[in-house]
Amino acid sequence: MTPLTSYLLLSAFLFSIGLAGALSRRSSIMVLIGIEIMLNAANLNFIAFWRFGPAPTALTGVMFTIFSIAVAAAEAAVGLSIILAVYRRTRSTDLEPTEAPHR
Amino acid sequence: MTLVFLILAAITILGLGAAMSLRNPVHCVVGLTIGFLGLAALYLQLGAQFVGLTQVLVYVGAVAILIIFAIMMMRSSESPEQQPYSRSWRVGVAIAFAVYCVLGWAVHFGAHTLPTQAATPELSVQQIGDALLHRFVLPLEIIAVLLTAALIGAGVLALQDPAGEVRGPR
Amino acid sequence: MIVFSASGAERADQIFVLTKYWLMGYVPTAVQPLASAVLSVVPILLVFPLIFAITTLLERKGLGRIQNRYGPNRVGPWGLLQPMADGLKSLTKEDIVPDSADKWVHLCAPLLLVVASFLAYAVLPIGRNMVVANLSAGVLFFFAIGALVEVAIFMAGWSSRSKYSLLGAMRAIAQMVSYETPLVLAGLVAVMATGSLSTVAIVEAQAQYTGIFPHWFVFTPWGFAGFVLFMIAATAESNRSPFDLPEGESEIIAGYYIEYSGFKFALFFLGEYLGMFATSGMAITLFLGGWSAPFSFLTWVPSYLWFFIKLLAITCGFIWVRGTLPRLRMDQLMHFAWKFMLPMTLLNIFVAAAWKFLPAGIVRWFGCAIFLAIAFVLLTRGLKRRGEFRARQYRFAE
Amino acid sequence: MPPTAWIVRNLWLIPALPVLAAGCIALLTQKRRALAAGLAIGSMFVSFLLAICAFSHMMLLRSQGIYHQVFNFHWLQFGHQWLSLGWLLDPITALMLLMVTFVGLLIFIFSVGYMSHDENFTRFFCFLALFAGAMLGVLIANNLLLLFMCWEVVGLTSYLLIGFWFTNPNAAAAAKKAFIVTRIGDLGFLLGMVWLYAQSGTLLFYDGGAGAIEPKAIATLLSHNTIWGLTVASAIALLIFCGAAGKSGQVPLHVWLPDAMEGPTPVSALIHAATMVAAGVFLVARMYPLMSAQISALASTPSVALQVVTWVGAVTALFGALIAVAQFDIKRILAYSTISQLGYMMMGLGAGGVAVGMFHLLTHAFFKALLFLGAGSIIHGCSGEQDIRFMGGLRKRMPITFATYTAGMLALCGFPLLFSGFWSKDEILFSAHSWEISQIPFYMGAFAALLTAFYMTRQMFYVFAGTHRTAPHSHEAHVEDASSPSLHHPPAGPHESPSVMLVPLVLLATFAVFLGFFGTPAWPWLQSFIEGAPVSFSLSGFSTPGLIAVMLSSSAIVLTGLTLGWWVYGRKAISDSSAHDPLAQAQPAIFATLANAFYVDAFYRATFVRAANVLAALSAWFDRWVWNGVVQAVSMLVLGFGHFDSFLDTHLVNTTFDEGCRGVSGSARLLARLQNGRVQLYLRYVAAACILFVVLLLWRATR
Repeated sequence: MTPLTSYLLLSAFLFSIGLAGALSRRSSIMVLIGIEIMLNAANLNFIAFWRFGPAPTALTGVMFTIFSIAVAAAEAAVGLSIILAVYRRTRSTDLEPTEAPHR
Repeated sequence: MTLVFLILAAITILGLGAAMSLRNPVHCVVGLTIGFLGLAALYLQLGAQFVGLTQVLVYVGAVAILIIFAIMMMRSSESPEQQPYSRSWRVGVAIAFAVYCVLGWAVHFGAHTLPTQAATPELSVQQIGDALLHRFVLPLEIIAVLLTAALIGAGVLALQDPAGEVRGPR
Repeated sequence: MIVFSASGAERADQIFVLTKYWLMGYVPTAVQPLASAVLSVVPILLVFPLIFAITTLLERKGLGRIQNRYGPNRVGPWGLLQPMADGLKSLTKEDIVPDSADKWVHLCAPLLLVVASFLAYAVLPIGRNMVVANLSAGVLFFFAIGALVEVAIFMAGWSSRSKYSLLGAMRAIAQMVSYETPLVLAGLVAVMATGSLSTVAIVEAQAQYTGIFPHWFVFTPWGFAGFVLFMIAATAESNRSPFDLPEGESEIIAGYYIEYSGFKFALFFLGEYLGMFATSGMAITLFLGGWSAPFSFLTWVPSYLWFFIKLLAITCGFIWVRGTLPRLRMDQLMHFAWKFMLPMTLLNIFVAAAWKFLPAGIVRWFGCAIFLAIAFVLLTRGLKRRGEFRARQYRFAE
Repeated sequence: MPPTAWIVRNLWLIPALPVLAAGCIALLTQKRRALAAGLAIGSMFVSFLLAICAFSHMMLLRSQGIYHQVFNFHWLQFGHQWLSLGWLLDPITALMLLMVTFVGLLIFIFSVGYMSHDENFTRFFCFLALFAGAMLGVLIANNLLLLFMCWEVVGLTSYLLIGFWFTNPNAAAAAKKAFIVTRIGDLGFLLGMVWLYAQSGTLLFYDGGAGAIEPKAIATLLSHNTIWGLTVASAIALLIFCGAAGKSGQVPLHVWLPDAMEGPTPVSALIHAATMVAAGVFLVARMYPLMSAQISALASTPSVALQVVTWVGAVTALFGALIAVAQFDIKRILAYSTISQLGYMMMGLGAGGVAVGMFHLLTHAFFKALLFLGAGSIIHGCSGEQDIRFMGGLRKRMPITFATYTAGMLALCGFPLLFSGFWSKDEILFSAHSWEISQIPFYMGAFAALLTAFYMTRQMFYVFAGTHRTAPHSHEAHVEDASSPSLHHPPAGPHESPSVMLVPLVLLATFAVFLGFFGTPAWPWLQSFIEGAPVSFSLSGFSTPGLIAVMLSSSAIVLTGLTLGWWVYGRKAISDSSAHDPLAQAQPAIFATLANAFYVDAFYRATFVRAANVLAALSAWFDRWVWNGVVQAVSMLVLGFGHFDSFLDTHLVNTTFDEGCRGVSGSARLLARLQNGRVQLYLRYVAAACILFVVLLLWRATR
């Protein structure tokens, strides 16, 4: 298999790792981490495509990655501060109540 | 499919996997850091030096530290929480796995269309700078604005008291 | 190979490079990259710990003199062998790991710290043609590695499960995060002036002479300001007094490595000093012209010697500062970082940019200098008036 | 024709600056008093400088024998013709600009002192500046429409300013009154404007021969006739004159002007002395070519419009003077005298032409502003007192005010030779005299002059002579000055005003005295400036037949009036504030009539207002009984339909609908299960959906 394929598979795997975490962790921080991981997987894709793509001089992939890194940083900051604010009100970062929600 | 790639991929997968699966949040962060480093190494190996170093600078230097701080402030670092996974975590994992299968299938299915030539592109920081300031200057500006907004917003959010009133920076 | 046809001076200058190539001649081509890597890394691994040893002695002596006492003077002539004794002691001491500690993280922290500190040297040009990896984004690499140090410190502080160490780690990280920004921004002016992120290029840009004087950036207004700011930030970055709150003996005994003992402790020490050397080296590279000689008629002195002389000078400066200044308070520290350092560095960047576009000449020099001076005065007076650095009124009720 | 100069092209700056200042002030908070005043005064000052510029330029043009210079530009297009606006610089514009900016500047400065205690200081200056801007706009407009717009803005601002202390019901009522009454006049104005546009197809005054008041258009206007052999030109002129009459308070639309005294005194000075009321006169002067248009057949007799103007003016002059005799409120006296003086101006315009009217306008602007500001200073000094019966003995208390006020008073009376009022008024009388069809107006004017001298003397003696008579009742009666100094520091008897108020007074006084010498028969500089005859100093100007006689007679009249005033009021000082007016004792009936201003207000109330009420009642009745009935019927119909509908509803629609609802709610209940506020579940749905779609796509692709 070509190296590009392996990179794609790797990034897909990382993506699903992040997704699994985001879907199955309790703590909202962990969910945030998962999302970050997914972003990174996407970045890896970009870089790989740029590297193996027909026109590497276009730099599009690299630029996209740089920008998405910046966005991810901002997202982490805001997300964490939101989580912090929430935590200050309800003393927990859990996404689902500990006891079964009664309805 | 070189040895280096395999090693780096293994490191990354292990790190991120640990980050997502360990019980203790701090361990998770450490794993995350390792994973990020692995990714940065992958970028370097792909010839995207600048991006790789930026990855380290931002993710390890900023994001990981940020998360650590958050964990510290929520004091949930002292004792590993009782049940770190949601009650129906299996579903989540299953869905994730399904996603992976689909993606894998997609990759496999489109493999023959993928470009194979790998002429190592010579990428200097110079070029990136030029591109940033000429072709991508608008996104750059927008990102700058976004970061500023995020900075302010994060500050305001984090300064909020449980009482709700905003405390000054001092 | 520039080096095979060379005058005596150049041979003296390039001796290590020559030796390296000479040795490389003996290894089979298959492993040559590996060999060359080893050959360039090993000397660093040897030299800088040695300098660390010397520095500890120097520091203790210097501090002793400043505090009006003899420093170590028992082991060997004038206590010259003191570092060796310290090393042996730390090796032979028992390695205590707290019960509740997180063993693995506890173990990894010092290693990571030391490794990170060593990694930083990869891009420092120690002499002409003497750099391990001439990355096109060397400066970026340097600062990126700096980020690892924080992680290591956090691991240390958190893993030993002690309030003191945790507090120390928190403080250290807060401080390093706040001072990393000014550090990078202060260093940026040199990059702007050179137009390249590669340390080698930066040094070579400074290694030319007009008359007998070199083109060191420190001789320009923004360069000088940048250098001073960079050194302040570096002091904070390497947790040295007066910014040594994270390990202030009188408050939190040794901060994040309070729970460490024996060799790990020594590793921390080593890591810290290595970090200090690394930042000093970066300062030298960015502002003091790296390995270039201070006068054109001194170029016959081997370049690496110049580098180490400058390093020594800066280290002495560190020691002097440590012996002289009292420790800051946390809030003062933060205010200083965000309300003084950051604006000044930004202004400095602005000035550097203006410098690039102004016509060369004495007018430009004085103009930039006056601008910076006025900015500095205004900023400081403003901060004073707003009482940013007033004595804090403590509220014991809390 | 030389190229239009910079000043002409940028004439708009003069009004624009104050308006801009007003805009800025409007954005200020109430605290920024100094800034607000500074902005207003500064802008006014710059406008003044520009006005000087324009004036000097006009002088230049005159020396080249050019009467006016215009700058026109297209504004908007409807159909395939452009409506164009423009600036106009001609002698009267130049003069008026100079006058308005200068007086306005002084008044602004004065009001800094006068309003110093008002908490709405900034608002006041905002309005003032806006007013000044609008007024200047009226002056420079070269387009009747533009003039009309600015005119309306003037009306609006005068409304705002009169009602400045709107908490006081009188003020609010007065403001409304002023607004409505002037509207009545403006209606005529609008009609005239539309007619003019319909006839001549343009509203520009001067447009290089194609303007509305240039010979060509006038000729066309004259060619048509309306009923009673009235030429279209005259008809339009009369309609426009309605607007002028409304603005400058000519009988019968004068009723708003006295009430407008409810506003702060600087406003009275600015609006009712210097500028706004002058706007009407200015309008007539501006439209003079139209007014005076007369078919060549009977060129000897003046046009109908001019006759009407003259008569109305004369009547107003007499009317105002008569009423002024019997007033007690210091400002009301001045207001009525303003009315009568405006009458003079109209008369002058009608009988003597632009120059005469404008001359009196200018002089009057100065001395009347002076008088009003003096009154303001007096009121300020007497801490809000306005009734002259409760003043007295102020000569020693506020000497400077006294001196300046005297100067203004003498100027108003037209004291021979020395004071500006004399020359201007004298010209009017002379022109009226020398015009055979206006003999009666001449005598009316002369009598008015006598009365003027009389009531001014009366006022002087009341206010300044004798001893101070404090009001028996407290100041609460004067809600008008609710925010004037009286409430802030207890009245320590009358006191001289601050210098910021005195300086304008002195300045104005000097002008009030000397301005007259620009238009003496010996040296008719002003007339020549406006009408463009060569000017030279020669005493032969007096040798015009009848002039000396008229001058002597008017001087005699004035002196008589003064002595009469002294005889009635000055001989023995008024000691008691409750004492009746000597005239009132002599002729109570007449005095009462005059005091109530000939019951004009009452008359209007009895006729128009009541008629309006009756009409309202009538329509109300119609509404209740006629229309309501119709509506009732319709609603009945609708109700019937409604019942039918509801029947259908209950039996057909509802059942099905309920079924539908049940279904929906059931499904909703199902959906609600999914919607349980757990982020991760949502994430899962999203992921699953993504999977589905990707699979679908790939499936399609593989096909």
